[in-house]
Amino acid sequence: MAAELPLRAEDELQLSLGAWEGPLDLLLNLARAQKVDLAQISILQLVEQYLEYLTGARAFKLEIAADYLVMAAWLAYLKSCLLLPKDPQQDPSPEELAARLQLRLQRLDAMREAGARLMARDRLGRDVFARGAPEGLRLVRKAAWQATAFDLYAAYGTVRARSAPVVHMVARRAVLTLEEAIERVSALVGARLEWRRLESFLPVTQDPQFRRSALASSFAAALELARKGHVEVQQDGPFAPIMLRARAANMP
Amino acid sequence: MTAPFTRAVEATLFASEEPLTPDDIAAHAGPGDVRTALAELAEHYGGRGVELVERGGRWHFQTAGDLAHLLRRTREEPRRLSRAATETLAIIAYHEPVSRAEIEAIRGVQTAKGTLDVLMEAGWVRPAGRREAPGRPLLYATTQAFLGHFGLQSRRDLPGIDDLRAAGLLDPVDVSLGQLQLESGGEEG
Amino acid sequence: MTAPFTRAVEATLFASEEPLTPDDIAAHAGPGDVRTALAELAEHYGGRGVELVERGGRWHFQTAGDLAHLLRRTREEPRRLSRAATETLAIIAYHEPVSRAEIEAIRGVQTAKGTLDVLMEAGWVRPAGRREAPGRPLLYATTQAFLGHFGLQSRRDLPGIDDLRAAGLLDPVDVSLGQLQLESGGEEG
Repeated sequence: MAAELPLRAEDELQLSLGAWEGPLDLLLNLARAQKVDLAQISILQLVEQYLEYLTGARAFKLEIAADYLVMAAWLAYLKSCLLLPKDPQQDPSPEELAARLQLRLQRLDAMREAGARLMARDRLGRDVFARGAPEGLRLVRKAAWQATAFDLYAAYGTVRARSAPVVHMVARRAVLTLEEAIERVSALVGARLEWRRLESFLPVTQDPQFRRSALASSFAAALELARKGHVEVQQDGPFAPIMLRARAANMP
Repeated sequence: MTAPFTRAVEATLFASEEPLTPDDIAAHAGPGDVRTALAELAEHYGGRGVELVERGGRWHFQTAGDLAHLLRRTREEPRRLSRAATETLAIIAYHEPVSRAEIEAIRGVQTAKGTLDVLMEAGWVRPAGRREAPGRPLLYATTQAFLGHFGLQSRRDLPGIDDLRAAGLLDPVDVSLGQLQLESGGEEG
Repeated sequence: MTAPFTRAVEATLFASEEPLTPDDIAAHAGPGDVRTALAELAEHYGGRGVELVERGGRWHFQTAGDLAHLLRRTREEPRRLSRAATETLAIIAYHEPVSRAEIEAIRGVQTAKGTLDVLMEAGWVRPAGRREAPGRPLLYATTQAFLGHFGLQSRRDLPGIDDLRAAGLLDPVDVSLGQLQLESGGEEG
């Protein structure tokens, strides 16, 4: 947007829109040109100046960005409202709108001023300096390991238990395997031709778990021996005793 | 004779690469009354070529401001901020936490992409959560390093902040009103 | 009240990134008697937490020598020993001196390198020479600090060790087909 144009020396403000950061910036600079406190500026005069400025810019065939024209239209509207007889219905009133514009200009001006004051302070690294070659501080985090005596012994017990598992397995589980049952039933039934109850083939035990296991494997053994033709199995009805005897044809 | 603990605090602050909180100091200097030691040191260094200052709850030594003319010539000028960035920084500092829309409402122009980036890269501005309002806009605030760089003990030290607040110039900005009345689609210059 | 020139010398030395000769100092601090200012500063800082020192004709500030330990502080953070580390420690305690391969054979799992490091960092385990066997494996044993931490007068106090041995639980464990066997000779050492 910046334009190199032959400007008349008496121009107070350069007719270069590129110099402004938008319409509000231009307005603020025009307001400052009134050389009074921003709270005292004449909004009407400001509107005049803005519109004149844009007209001047147009006369130099400058391209004028849309936002400058929008502002111009709004200001022209504000101006007409301020000059016309008051309409009590209008909300917000033209005076209220003018006051808001004034406040906005004051706000921007205040922040511009504040920025300049900040930049002018004694700044670290430009005006004041921290130590050039600090030794530096180090905070080393060190783990304070914690374990109790109980943890230690429990861990050792765990290790030992893990490394000697076989011993426990055999001692704990009371089971008559199928192979053992086949051998036992086969030996006991021998060549007897009279019927005997399955339970009579079981080993004597006080352990109910082992007895259950022995009963199950002996029953399976009886079925297996019957399949091979070594024994005969008979049951008179559901839940009746299971009877077992050697098969006659099998006799030597 | 300086008290052993005060010496320890002095040495810790001298050796540190960064401003330290009293807790940081205690972690190195050991048990003692850090506050009292700091006050003692600040007084001792008052008027010397080096002084002890507090910046946002952190303490550090720095050269006295009135000696800037002697020291400045050896250093290259730190980053020069554009007018847009300077204004944006001031708006954030005086209004924080503040949204981008609020910054734009005050400045009357859209904020160019790089402006906030430059301030964050310098370590002076940080995102500070979101406002619980429609759109949940991201908010910006200044940092510890901002206070340190500009020599401010806290935000209360911002030049003229009390007067500006009293004049109502730091009141919350009505973003919607601003856009309605002074619509500006313009780019930043 | 410190003389203005002395202040300037003080600030120059403080801000400098390297030790400065009197000529360097004069170039910054302006006209004045650098020697006198240096002597004044050296005396002023004597006995403080910071001192002005000369090394080969160059001057600089440094933290007082007797406070150097403050610059590096260790902070202890309690941390619970992992299960793997506790098991390893127990095995070393009951079987020492013991090699890593033997520890692994007893535990039934590989021992991470870090596990032994942790135990040594804790000060409970130390290297205890090498076994005169193929590969000369490094041996580990417990320390005095181990006994102290776990409230033991000696390793004889480890509870149940005799019962465990009687039950055959402390018998040597085969390592790769029984070629390596745990030594029990040094056990009560």
